[in-house]
Amino acid sequence: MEHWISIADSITVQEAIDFVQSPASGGIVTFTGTVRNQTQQKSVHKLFFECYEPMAVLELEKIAKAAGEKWPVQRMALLHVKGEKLPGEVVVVIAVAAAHRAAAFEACQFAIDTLKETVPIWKKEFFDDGEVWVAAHP
Amino acid sequence: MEHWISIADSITVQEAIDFVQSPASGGIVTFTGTVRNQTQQKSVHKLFFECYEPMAVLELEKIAKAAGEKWPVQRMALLHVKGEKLPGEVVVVIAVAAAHRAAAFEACQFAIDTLKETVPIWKKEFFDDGEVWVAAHP
Amino acid sequence: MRVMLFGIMKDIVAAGSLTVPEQLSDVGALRTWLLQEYPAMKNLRAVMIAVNKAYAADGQPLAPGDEIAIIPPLSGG
Amino acid sequence: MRVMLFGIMKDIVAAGSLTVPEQLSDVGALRTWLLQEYPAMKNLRAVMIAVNKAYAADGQPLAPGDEIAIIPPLSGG
Repeated sequence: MEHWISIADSITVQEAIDFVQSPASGGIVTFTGTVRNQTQQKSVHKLFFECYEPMAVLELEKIAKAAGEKWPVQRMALLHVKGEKLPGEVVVVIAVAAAHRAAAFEACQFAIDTLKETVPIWKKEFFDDGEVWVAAHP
Repeated sequence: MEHWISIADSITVQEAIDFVQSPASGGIVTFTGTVRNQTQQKSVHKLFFECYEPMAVLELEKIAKAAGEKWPVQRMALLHVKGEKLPGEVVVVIAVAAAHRAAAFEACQFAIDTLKETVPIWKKEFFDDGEVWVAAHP
Repeated sequence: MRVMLFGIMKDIVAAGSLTVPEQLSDVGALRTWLLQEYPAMKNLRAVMIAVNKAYAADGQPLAPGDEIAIIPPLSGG
Repeated sequence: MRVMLFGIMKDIVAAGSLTVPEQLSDVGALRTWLLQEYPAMKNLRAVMIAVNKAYAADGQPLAPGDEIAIIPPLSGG
């Protein structure tokens, strides 16, 4: 299973699809996360993503490896941004190509669910009246 | 729930994502089907998609409506090609935007599964030694 | 009555459409008539009939002016 | 020993990294020391500690030269 991992200032769905696509694959599933303009009724002006980059890359590698062992997937791309982002901008993209679509759906959902649990990246939200590290407190 | 349905000579994932994306959505799931270069160990040169277009549009509308009733999705795009396609080319794209990713995954998988069962489109595969309407015979 | 044909049904009938007897009063009667005239249809995995762009059960009556289409096994997506 | 800080841990310590006593022999001892020095950590949902870029259990020994990072609750994706 081939995979591509990238943590960059800016990412696109198209580059992820371009990597995973091949004439041998029957289906590609992608998940794209964007910056929401609201959190709990409060308007979000911007986000800042901090990243422990060398460890984040290793954790993304583990996700790709685990997905490749659990499902017959052909190619995967796992991309995440770092730095400042505005509402509507893309912050994460997972793309999975497989011969059969059920495997692609399951591997893609597994990858984004696991990324949120294990990859050392932190998001700060900026509101009118202050800023907060997301999910830090119970 | 806003949706966009299109049956065209050529479609892209990006146009589907551009339609469903909004600063209010937290996640977008897409399914992209491409032409495989092999079927049962036989090399596929090209495909031809025939479409009963006015009914296909109505059936795609039904899928969007049913998905919108079953899951809290915000926007959906359902695109399918007609005519001749070569290996690697995109033949179908489903894109679903939702506030929460589980709903987007489920609605996207429902849409592609249902499309294959109900939308009047037929695929002919061209091999070295002949051609066949896919899945016509048991 | 004129009937639209698609996919492998065009090959079986060797035409893009077909004129069927006016006295076929419902979808089931049309289906029976088609199977008699074109026995190759029996080898298909399934055949549905659409009336006015919606799948129709065998009991659905056919009226003049209906848009009728024979829907062989689907393979879109 | 130097410890890397991220996210809200930077705010709590008011620094990007921290030097901790050499005699903290394992991850659990480091955790206990941090909670004593920075009680605001007790309000966090969870804090993990990574050694050499991998999550480490409290029993894992710390050795000179280890790359140590405090990992407050994640919010990527």
